[in-house]
Amino acid sequence: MSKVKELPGEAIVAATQAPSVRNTVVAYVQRVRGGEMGALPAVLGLVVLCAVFATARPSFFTAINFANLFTQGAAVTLIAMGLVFVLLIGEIDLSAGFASGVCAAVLAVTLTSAGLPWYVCMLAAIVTGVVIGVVLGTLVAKVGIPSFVVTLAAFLAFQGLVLVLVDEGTNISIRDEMVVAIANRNLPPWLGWALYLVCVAIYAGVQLRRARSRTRRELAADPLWLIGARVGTLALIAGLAVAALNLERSRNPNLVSLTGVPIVVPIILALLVLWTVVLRRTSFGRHLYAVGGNTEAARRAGIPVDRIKIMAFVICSSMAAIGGIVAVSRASSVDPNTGGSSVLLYAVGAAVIGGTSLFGGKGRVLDAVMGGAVVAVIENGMGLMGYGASVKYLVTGSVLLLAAGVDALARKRASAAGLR
Amino acid sequence: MSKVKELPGEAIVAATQAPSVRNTVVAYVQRVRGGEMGALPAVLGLVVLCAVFATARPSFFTAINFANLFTQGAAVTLIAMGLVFVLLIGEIDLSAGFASGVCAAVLAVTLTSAGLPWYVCMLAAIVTGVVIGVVLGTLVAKVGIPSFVVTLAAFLAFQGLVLVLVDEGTNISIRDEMVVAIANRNLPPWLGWALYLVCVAIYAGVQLRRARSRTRRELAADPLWLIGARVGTLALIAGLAVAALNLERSRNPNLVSLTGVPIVVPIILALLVLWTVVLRRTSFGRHLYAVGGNTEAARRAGIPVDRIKIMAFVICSSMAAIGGIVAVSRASSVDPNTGGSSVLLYAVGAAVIGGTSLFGGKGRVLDAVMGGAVVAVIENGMGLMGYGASVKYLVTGSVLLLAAGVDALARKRASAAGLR
Amino acid sequence: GGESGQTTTSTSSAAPSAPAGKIGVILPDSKSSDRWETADRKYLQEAFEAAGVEYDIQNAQNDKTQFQTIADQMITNGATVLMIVNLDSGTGKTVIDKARSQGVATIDYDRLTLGGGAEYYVSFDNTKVGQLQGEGLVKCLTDKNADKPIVAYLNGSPTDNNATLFKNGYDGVLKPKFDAGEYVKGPEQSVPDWDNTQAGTIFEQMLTQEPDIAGVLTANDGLGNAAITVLKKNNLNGKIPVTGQDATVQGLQNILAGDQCMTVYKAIKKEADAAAKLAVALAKGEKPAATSSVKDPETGQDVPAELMEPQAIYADNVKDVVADGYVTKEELCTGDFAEKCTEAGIQ
Amino acid sequence: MTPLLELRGIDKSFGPVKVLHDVGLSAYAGEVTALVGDNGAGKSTLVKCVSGIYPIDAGQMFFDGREVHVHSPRDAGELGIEIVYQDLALCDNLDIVQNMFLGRERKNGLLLDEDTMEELAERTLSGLSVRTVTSIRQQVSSLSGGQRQTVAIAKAVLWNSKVVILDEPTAALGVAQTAQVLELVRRLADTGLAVVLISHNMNDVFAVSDRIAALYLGRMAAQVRTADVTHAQVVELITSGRSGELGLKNGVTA
Amino acid sequence: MTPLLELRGIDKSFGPVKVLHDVGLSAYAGEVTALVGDNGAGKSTLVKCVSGIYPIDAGQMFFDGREVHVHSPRDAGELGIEIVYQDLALCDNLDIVQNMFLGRERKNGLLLDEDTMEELAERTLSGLSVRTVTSIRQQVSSLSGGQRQTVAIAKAVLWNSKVVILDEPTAALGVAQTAQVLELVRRLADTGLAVVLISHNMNDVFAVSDRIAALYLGRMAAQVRTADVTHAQVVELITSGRSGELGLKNGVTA
Ligand SMILES: Nc1ncnc2c1ncn2[C@@H]1O[C@H](COP(=O)(O)OP(=O)(O)OP(=O)(O)O)[C@@H](O)[C@H]1O
Ligand SMILES: Nc1ncnc2c1ncn2[C@@H]1O[C@H](COP(=O)(O)OP(=O)(O)OP(=O)(O)O)[C@@H](O)[C@H]1O
Ligand SMILES: [Mg+2]
Ligand SMILES: [Mg+2]
Repeated sequence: MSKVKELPGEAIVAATQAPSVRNTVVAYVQRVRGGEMGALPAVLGLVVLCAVFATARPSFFTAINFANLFTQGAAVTLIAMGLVFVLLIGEIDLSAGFASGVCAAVLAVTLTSAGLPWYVCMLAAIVTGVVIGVVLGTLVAKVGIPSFVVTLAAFLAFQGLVLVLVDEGTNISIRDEMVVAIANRNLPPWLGWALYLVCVAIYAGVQLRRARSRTRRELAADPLWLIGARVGTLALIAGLAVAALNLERSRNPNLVSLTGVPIVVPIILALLVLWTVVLRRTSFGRHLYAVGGNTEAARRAGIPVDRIKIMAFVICSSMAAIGGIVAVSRASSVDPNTGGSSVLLYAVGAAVIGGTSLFGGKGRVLDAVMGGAVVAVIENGMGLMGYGASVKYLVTGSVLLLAAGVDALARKRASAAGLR
Repeated sequence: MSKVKELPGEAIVAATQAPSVRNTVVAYVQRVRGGEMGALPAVLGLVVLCAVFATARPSFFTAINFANLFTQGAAVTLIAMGLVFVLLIGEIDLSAGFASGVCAAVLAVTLTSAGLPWYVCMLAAIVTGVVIGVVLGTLVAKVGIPSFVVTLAAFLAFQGLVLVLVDEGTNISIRDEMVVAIANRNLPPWLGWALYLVCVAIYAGVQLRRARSRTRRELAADPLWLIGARVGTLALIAGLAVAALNLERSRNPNLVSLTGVPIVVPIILALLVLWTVVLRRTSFGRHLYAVGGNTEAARRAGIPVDRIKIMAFVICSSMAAIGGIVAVSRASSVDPNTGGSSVLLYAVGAAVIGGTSLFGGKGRVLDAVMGGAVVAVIENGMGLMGYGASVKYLVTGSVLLLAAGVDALARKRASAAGLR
Repeated sequence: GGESGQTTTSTSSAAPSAPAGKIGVILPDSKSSDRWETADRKYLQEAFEAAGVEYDIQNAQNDKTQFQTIADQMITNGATVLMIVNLDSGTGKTVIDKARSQGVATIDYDRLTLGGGAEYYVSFDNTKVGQLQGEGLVKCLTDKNADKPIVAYLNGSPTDNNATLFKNGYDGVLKPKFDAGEYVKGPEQSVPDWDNTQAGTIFEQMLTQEPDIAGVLTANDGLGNAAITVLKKNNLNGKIPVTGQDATVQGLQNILAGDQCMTVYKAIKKEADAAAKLAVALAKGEKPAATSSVKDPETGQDVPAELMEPQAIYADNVKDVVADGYVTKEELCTGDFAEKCTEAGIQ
Repeated sequence: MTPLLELRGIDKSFGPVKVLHDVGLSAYAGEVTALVGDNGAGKSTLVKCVSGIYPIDAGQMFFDGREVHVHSPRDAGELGIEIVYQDLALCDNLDIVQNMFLGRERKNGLLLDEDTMEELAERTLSGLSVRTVTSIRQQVSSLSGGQRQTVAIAKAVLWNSKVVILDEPTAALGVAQTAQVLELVRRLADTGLAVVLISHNMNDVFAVSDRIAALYLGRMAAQVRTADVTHAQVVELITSGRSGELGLKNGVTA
Repeated sequence: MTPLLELRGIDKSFGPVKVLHDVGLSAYAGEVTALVGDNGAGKSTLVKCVSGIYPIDAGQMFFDGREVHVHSPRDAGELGIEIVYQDLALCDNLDIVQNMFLGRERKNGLLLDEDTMEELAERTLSGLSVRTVTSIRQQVSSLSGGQRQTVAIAKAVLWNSKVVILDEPTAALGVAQTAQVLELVRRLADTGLAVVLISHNMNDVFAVSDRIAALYLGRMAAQVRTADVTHAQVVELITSGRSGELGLKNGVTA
């Protein structure tokens, strides 16, 4: 054992000293120039889109249109949030759109034919989603059929199922107040502000506690001013949004008042927080990334890969169910097209535009929300432009490309510098 | 340099001795058991499907239905063949369906409004496909937008383009004899047999020449009996097919005679041979596999990755154009739905069922043809069953799953044994 | 409806002596309207059963390729009469030509195949449907004493030829009014695939862009309901008339609630019965005469035809639809609507 | 003394190619067993059979005297067998800490206890002479070859396992790091673990091992005590499968 | 004598992390230049800058006295620079022959000349002591670590290049194969090529190299003739950046 010499183990350069404002800003700029931009390109794309539409149609920047945006984009965004989980593990779910249709039809049938109370019906819809997810996930993970084929088959079968559920094509009207409220009613203004305060307070609390605990353990922690800046930005943007949504937007304010945050907004926010915590702060989330990044490495690390895959499909289909419920609420009806046409493509598109990789291992739920916003703004803006069908398709395609192009060019620098 | 010793370089175990019949068969069985099954699972899936449909509906096994199969599946198969190239490099083309619609519309417009001769119009359609491919490929390879987003945008834009070309929704009838003939007329029986003989002769010739050249260079070559067996099998199956297609299949043979190989069959065969040669016997094909298998390794080997990607999109869109021409021929008309609905999903499904990987690097053009056959048989068989709308969707989905399940279970053994 | 989930190929034991052929029917889709699967299929089935002929009814799911495949398969299966609702004239003509070359007789059901030359044509007049919608909207606007109302269009699917025919119909009524300055033309958009969800977004944006819309011409009840949902959100429902088509339960309920102005009822049973009668006759080798004829604009030839009249439905004649048995009282008069049904005189 | 890990008569084929023939191997607690063999001899395949990545065609595996059946790396982990694979198998999209605790994250209730993991990871890594790692929150895709290898080793020794198998752990390491790892290997054995070390470097093998097992073309040529053989003898065993008395009796070929 | 390949003042950062500082390197025709340095010193990064995989932030590159700009591995290949990367970068879905001729396939008219390629590949490989490769038509995904490395080396030496850079080529190789590769390296230099060899094994470095360049934390610590230094001096240069007279003047840290 002559060769084994004692060499002093050098400690890793751990930046335990609190960084100055200047250093942090410089480092951030360097990171951005180097390509670690996070949500920046998506935000950039959004800003460009909004500017274009606002110039073309001044009504784009009105309180009512701002409120419309949320309800219009909600269903696609919710489905996209679920799809992120399936995309994260490198699979695809083509059936998410029609799965939302099936769940919507279940909601409609239990609500109207069976006449059950709304909460039972929603539960039934979500349970349907879970069952769908278990079946799809099992076929992919255990039987080993490629997810594209499984979900293509499901895509077909679910169309049939929706038809069966809605009696071969009838259009079921939903008149239950609670269900209709989700996408069509608003929170009272005071509740909007209360929720706002609670959210900002919780965010600030979590950030502070985290920093304190890390400082105590002598690990690199964010300095107080940085946390302050973050909380401030959030408070400002969210505050502006709540204020805008609390403006009167009724056409006849004397006749009827229309103010407040649409009910879907807190629902989306709650799910966004829930899934973000699951992905970033639980071992299940960690395992999802691992399976998507390197399935073999995950398996060797003892992760139950099959179970993780099934869970991803379950989450995807349940979110599709929730998306279906919101879609039903918004349309106040269910027909065989619910969840069909472009819903799926828009949802996957939303996730991908936000920065989720189709090859797995990369993506955040926030991405889906950002991408969903891009898709919603495009749809919303195009609706205002009032083009004919053909021009509308052409322009929508080009605008989508534009938004993605901004993103791609921004990221291109990064990979050119050797950072991938 | 004391450490450099001369050690005898051992030669690689090159099986230059001609293997016996028994050895070859044993090795094949071992390979199959070990999981290298090639097209076997797809063939198995096809056999199961045919058996099911033939029991349920005896008319499935009639000459006329056999002939129908080819024309019914032709367009999707052609598009799937092109998609293989894009899937091989790990990209996707969602717009292939509508690209075929755009090219079909160009064909229709040049043919009817401009009144040009059919060959000019077909050329125009194919050139349109090439241009589409160049644009898509450039956006993906040079600008760096994910292909899912680029082709989703194109999917939307092309729908608009088709609408513009066919004047916002009118329906253009095609009456040109040559164009209509492609999918609706047959070769005279003698020509069918002549083509058959030429094909078998060429196949035998190529195989023999290859074996002779390898034997001359003392490389492992296939023994004569194996070549004989292969050529024999091909001759038998193709002979049976030609014979079946040359049977009288008119319902009123006195009124009109209906015999011969449908004209699309030699077209598909020619393209199958062409693309197979390109993929397996040219450096371009080799580079496609390399880019799909490991883009970074390909780049380091000096392969012009961007150019290869663009070429893949060009081939895909051109094949979509050819698929569009066949679809026009079959429908004798073009309308805004041409290339829409499920065309794209069926085409990608065909490629994937055949064994092409969505992650790139794995796939053959023959796979697309086999997968296309599965899709065509399902559609054809379901047409005979006469189910209602909803049941048809449900059953089609399940049958697709069945076909893919056979395949997956067969391959499962392979990966269980550590062969991936 | 709802009994169409089964195999519909069947033989009646009580077949009459004549060696009747087999009838194949291809329906177009199940999503643009529920009529095909819930009404047409049911009525045709009943008629064929009664006549004791073999039949096979399939739906092409709005897919031209499938449409042709089904036609091929029906001929393979031995159909001697083919009754088609074409998805477009091109594929329709290909199918008819192929059928004729095989000695199979054809009937154009509901939609005329231009240049096809089928033996018979049985239909409602789709342009007439649009015309009724236009007239209905004018009536409702007049009832509301609207002054220079802004009228928005929510057209059907841009890829559906029928949507174009409907539009020709209502344009025929409304365009003169726009030209005369009585009405103002508001935003107009087509709804891809007749998708109600997209229709909601499209209409919401129309309303944002043009808040003073006073009337909406929507091409069917589903699109109408989408518009009504948006109007409800803005508490404008009932104040702005909306049109429809198909006399669906949803549409009729919206009419009873006062949210929808009118719908167009097409007595599908009559249409189906007429078509079935012709088909059965053809299958038995007869060639009955038709009551009228339609000129094929492409070939200039007369096609023997049976044409049905669509009917406009307002709140006061909803009861006609129920009386006809197209919609049952149980379906229509649920919950809150029981009272309204009584008001409308529905027994 | 019963071996802690014992393999008997392991056979493994990939399709038509037989890679392992009737291989036996014993690893004792408190000892370092070096597994040597030429390129392609089957060393890594044997390791992957032990961990359940590859199913074996025939043969038995004993752990602490009991026969065990390992069907997946999960099973191996539960037995207390920890492995550093030659093809490291790290998740490129995760950072160093995340990779080190993959599959065995520390939790604080339902949520991950990132701080504890970060502390532990840093402590383990700094004992392995890793420098120039900017941050242990760096993605492993941006690490140098040697840094990746160090992370994989650190990952494996972080746990209280009973058997540690290292497949060419020092191949990409620098002089100082190699020394550190060899010392670690010795230390692990001295605390009572059974360590199996695969290496092509004879100096390293002789420096730390107690026993040497030599694979030749998929067959176990010899298992001897390190003290009983010379450098040259082992090289001969590796390259020709026999050396005097030792080794395979007749010239076997694959 | 002008160096065949010369680098001057190369700087390279990844985002905020500066990996190479003002690095210079010369490689002469007919000589083996060993590039040594600790894990994470920046050796592989330097190689990737030469081949155009990473763009450099500052600095110049001279080839045969002319300044050249390399933007992609294609450019490097056209200059006659051939590289074996540490992370081998083979296409797992291709077989051995296909990988070896990737990007430079032999053709027979338009079609590939598979037979010639197979012959050439077999000849090159058998000179590198590869055994137990069942068939050179095997997919590289099924190769052992050492076999993969041999394929990568064989691929690089198959061409008539002017500069060959090998990044830890013998890391996964067995005793015999290592000897074979070192001999090959010497032979290449003797036929007039400039060879750059990266290795952590001092024995190998001293066995074949003519010059030694030592990187320390991204800075070039020293470039010396192998004959002028001892084993211990080089290890000191690697681990601390200086050794007596030699090395960086003041204690620089990353
Ligand atoms: N999945 C596989 N399919 C087919 N053959 C394989 C597979 N994996 C390994 N082999 C073959 O098995 C033999 C043993 O491989 P193994 O990786 O175990 O060698 P090793 O002893 O670890 O070599 P090295 O020292 O080069 O790492 C090799 O000839 C290899 O080509
Ligand atoms: N893409 C990248 N992004 C960020 N940092 C990187 C990247 N690639 C390398 N590095 C860092 O650059 C430094 C030098 O890496 P390099 O691979 O050149 O080292 P090396 O000298 O080859 O080490 P080894 O001997 O371990 O192979 C390392 O600290 C590494 O973490
Ligand atoms: Mg190994
Ligand atoms: Mg390196």
